[in-house]
Amino acid sequence: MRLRALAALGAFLAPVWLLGQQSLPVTAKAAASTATAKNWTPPRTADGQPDLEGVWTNSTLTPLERPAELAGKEFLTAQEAADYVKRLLQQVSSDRRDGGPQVDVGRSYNEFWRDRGNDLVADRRTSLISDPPDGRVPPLTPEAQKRVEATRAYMRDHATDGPEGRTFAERCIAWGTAGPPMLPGPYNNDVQILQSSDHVVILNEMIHDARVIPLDGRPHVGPEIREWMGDSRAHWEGSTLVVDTTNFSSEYSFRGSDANLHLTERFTRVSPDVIQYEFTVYDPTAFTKPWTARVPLNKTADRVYEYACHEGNYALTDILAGARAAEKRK
Amino acid sequence: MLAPANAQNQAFKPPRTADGKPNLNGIWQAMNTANWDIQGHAAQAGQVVSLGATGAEPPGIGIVEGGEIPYLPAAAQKKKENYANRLKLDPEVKCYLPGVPRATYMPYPFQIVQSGKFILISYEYDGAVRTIYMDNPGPAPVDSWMGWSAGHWEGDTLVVDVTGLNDQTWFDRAGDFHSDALHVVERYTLAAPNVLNYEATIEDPQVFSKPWKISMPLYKHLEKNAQLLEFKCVEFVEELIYGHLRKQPSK
Amino acid sequence: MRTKLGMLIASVSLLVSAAPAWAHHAFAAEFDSTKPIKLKGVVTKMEWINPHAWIHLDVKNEDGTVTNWMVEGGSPNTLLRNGFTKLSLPVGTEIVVDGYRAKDESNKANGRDITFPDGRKLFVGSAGQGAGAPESKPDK
Amino acid sequence: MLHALALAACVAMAVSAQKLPPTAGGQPDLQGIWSNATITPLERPADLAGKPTFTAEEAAAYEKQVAERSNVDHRSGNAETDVATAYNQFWYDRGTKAVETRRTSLIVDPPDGHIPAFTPEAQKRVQERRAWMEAHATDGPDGRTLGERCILWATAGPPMLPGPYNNNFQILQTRDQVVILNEMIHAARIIPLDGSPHVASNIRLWMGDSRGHWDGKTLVVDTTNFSDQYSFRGSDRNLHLTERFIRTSPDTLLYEFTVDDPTAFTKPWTAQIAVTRTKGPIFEYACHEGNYAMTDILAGARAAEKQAGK
Repeated sequence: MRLRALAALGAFLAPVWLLGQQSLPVTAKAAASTATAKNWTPPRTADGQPDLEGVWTNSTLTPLERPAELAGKEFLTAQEAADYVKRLLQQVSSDRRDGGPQVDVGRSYNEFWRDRGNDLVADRRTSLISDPPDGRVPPLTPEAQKRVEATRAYMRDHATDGPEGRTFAERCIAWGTAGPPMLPGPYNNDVQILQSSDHVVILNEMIHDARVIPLDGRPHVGPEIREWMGDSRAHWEGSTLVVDTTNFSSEYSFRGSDANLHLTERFTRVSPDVIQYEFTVYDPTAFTKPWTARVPLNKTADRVYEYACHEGNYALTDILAGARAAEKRK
Repeated sequence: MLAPANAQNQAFKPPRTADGKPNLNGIWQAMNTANWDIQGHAAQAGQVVSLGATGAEPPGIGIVEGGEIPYLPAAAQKKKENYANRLKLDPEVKCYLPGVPRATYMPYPFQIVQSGKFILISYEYDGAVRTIYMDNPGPAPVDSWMGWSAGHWEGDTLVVDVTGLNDQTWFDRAGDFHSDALHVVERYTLAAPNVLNYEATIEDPQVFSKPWKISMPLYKHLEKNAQLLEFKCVEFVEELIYGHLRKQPSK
Repeated sequence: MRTKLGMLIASVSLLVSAAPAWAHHAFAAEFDSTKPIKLKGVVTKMEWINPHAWIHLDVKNEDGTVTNWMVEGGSPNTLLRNGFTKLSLPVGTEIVVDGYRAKDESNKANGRDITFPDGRKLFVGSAGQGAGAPESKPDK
Repeated sequence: MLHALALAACVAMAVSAQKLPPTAGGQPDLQGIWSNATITPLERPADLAGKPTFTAEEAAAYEKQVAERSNVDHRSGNAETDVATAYNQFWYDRGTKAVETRRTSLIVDPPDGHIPAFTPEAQKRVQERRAWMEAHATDGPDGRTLGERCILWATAGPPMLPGPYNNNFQILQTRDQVVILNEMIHAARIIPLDGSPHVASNIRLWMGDSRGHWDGKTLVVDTTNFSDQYSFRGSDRNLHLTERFIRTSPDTLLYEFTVDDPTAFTKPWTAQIAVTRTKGPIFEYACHEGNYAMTDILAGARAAEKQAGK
């Protein structure tokens, strides 16, 4: 039991890459659509709902949290942004072979396999987090701090003892950026939205996670039912789809959250090609205050492909087998 | 088997979505034991002694039209071997995605979400999911577990052409299998307010001597606030798959 | 060395900013940075699977025997969106793999760089950077 | 199929039942709780060879003789006999009467009142089976009878025969099916009357797959698909059983069954049992749940081995 709780921290640890490199696609098109948002009326589905359907990508180089070097600077100028993007792309590129073998093996494979976006979010905000204004995840509560450190220590001490020492992503149980909430990752940042008269489906390519969300006003499931992706309910506020998610598994942790995580996601189509996606994290036992991030979803003509994670997960076997082989050699 | 329902269908006027298509939205489930064996089968003892009656294999009259699967001789032999080793080889044991058509008659509900542009089926088992493209998506780029689904309407029947299926899935727990040449054509027809007739034609010239058909009614979940819950089974099979690689405490 | 390696694993999986190329899993936990390896061989199978694609190739050893190696790439989905299909890396294609061998000393490695014998890169550029399909992409 | 003589008797009795009301669905009404208890044996005893029926006096004498012989309340035998006697007569319900026709066997065809000879293969199979059971009587559960294992009760059938107790069954009818619920061992057959075919031949069932239809006032039940492991008096998986139920009076049914199994018996054979209405209800016979005896039998054998080993 204790072991499981500890392993839970893995989810918090999973999106390791997030800090360095993600963000909203801030293409010129996206920027333009924000500008037109005021006088633009979103199309409706045959049922008369605002139409959010299609495949969307949240690839961006803008990081979730504002990097220390940009502290106090909420937005970049166009020139600053161009320089920053250039530097980021160079920094994260896995095509480079410098830095020695340990860094090199960590870069895994060529950049060609990735799809991290090539620009910042349209408004050139320096973090996806819009509140608090410092662009950082608020401090954890003392209990959460303790819990996260314990998990981190467990993961460190038992990294290759068994599957539980690996992250949930490595175990193909939950993907750090598939959420909810959804964040950009290094590849497969694709989300397909479908609407019927009484449900909306949010299908994240990673790791073939589909949330089928009732729109009929029913209550959440009982508190004894806990799920990795939580229990989502949606309703319309004007043209905005509001998704309310609770009942998260006590093993799940988003950036340090616990079973009390209450997540609100808001989807607003602001132009033909952009949905403004905003999520707010409420979890008074984990964070000292709520926090909010904004991630534009950009329309793409691509399709979502199957990401059958567990079925081909040779790597988990290899990691554990490698550790056993090392013990034997000792 | 479906004849009465089809006859009924002539009189039955299906409810329609806003864009005029038969409304297939809902949570559906097969009420049969085809997942144990798509052919007719008597009950028998299970594979795991400690499970007792809870692990025993329930009987069923089968969903294969005509009763027999037309295996080629070598394939019939392989099916026998699969059956003998089913506890080890059945992909469901390892929590692998079930493929089509097996996902339809597993003992878990699934939900059809029908929009004007796509139809998506979300299966409770392993969170398996398929998008049925109504815009002719072309050939599958690669093979996958749940395949590549292209749909169209023939009258009030949703016809789904499924290709791009890999050779890793089975039809049931009894070792009935196919190759990556599998081609499945599914037909979904509302037969009554809460009954969806399902038929699938199975074609795979590497394994079967001719195409064959399965059929069954699917029933709608009418419970108040029915919804799919998570059955993310990966965690449940880690000990089975990786347990032998665990660090031994003594060492 | 072992200790250092252990620390590396920890740093890759735990230290948030230290892993520029974090993938589905920590490659440093699977592959040994002290065992760089270069394989020249012929593709026998391409597994277009997730979480990562695996290329199987037959490599001729010095003594004339042949060993089948498995080489790990990234998620194939990105490639599919760039026009790759299951026909894009046909059996029989000759490739050169530069990577690191698996820690369990099985015949597996990561495909750190994969090239054709003439030096053209197989998976080149970045999809995200608009590189699109590589010029070296084999015939479909 | 009916033996000529039996048919005559049957028809004679049926006449008196003609005025019985049908079910609401218009079918002959077989519903109710019935008992097939009788002291008439399935096969004609050797000392009655050549005597197919008793006179009334002979029948009375026979009933008295059987009552004395089967009374287990005496303690006159040795200890082994005594323990096999098990418990008092009070627990039994074997009937006290010979069948109404005063026949000396339930089997009406062949006329000698005996089960026909086995085919050579069946003979061999039955002997091998018997030898195996003897050799492995207490090795494990499969060395015990299906009755002891609570899998199937030999007289609950199909076909149904009288046994020493709980000889009760209940018939329920709807338009489309008839249910035959045998108290032993809570076995209910729900038999379609809609003309649907038998299940696929690879589906083998302990109680077989039954289909019914009405032949005039007679309910005919046709059963196939028996399990390989089931054997009724030496039958094998090819057993094809036909049962016929006809109401002969307000309080009687005539039940007849024909066993046709060419790979087991050299010819088909038929038995008839007069069934009488009895007071209910049918009680639950949950056999397996309280089957301490199986544990005791096996534990006893293990204990004996231990002692022998010492």
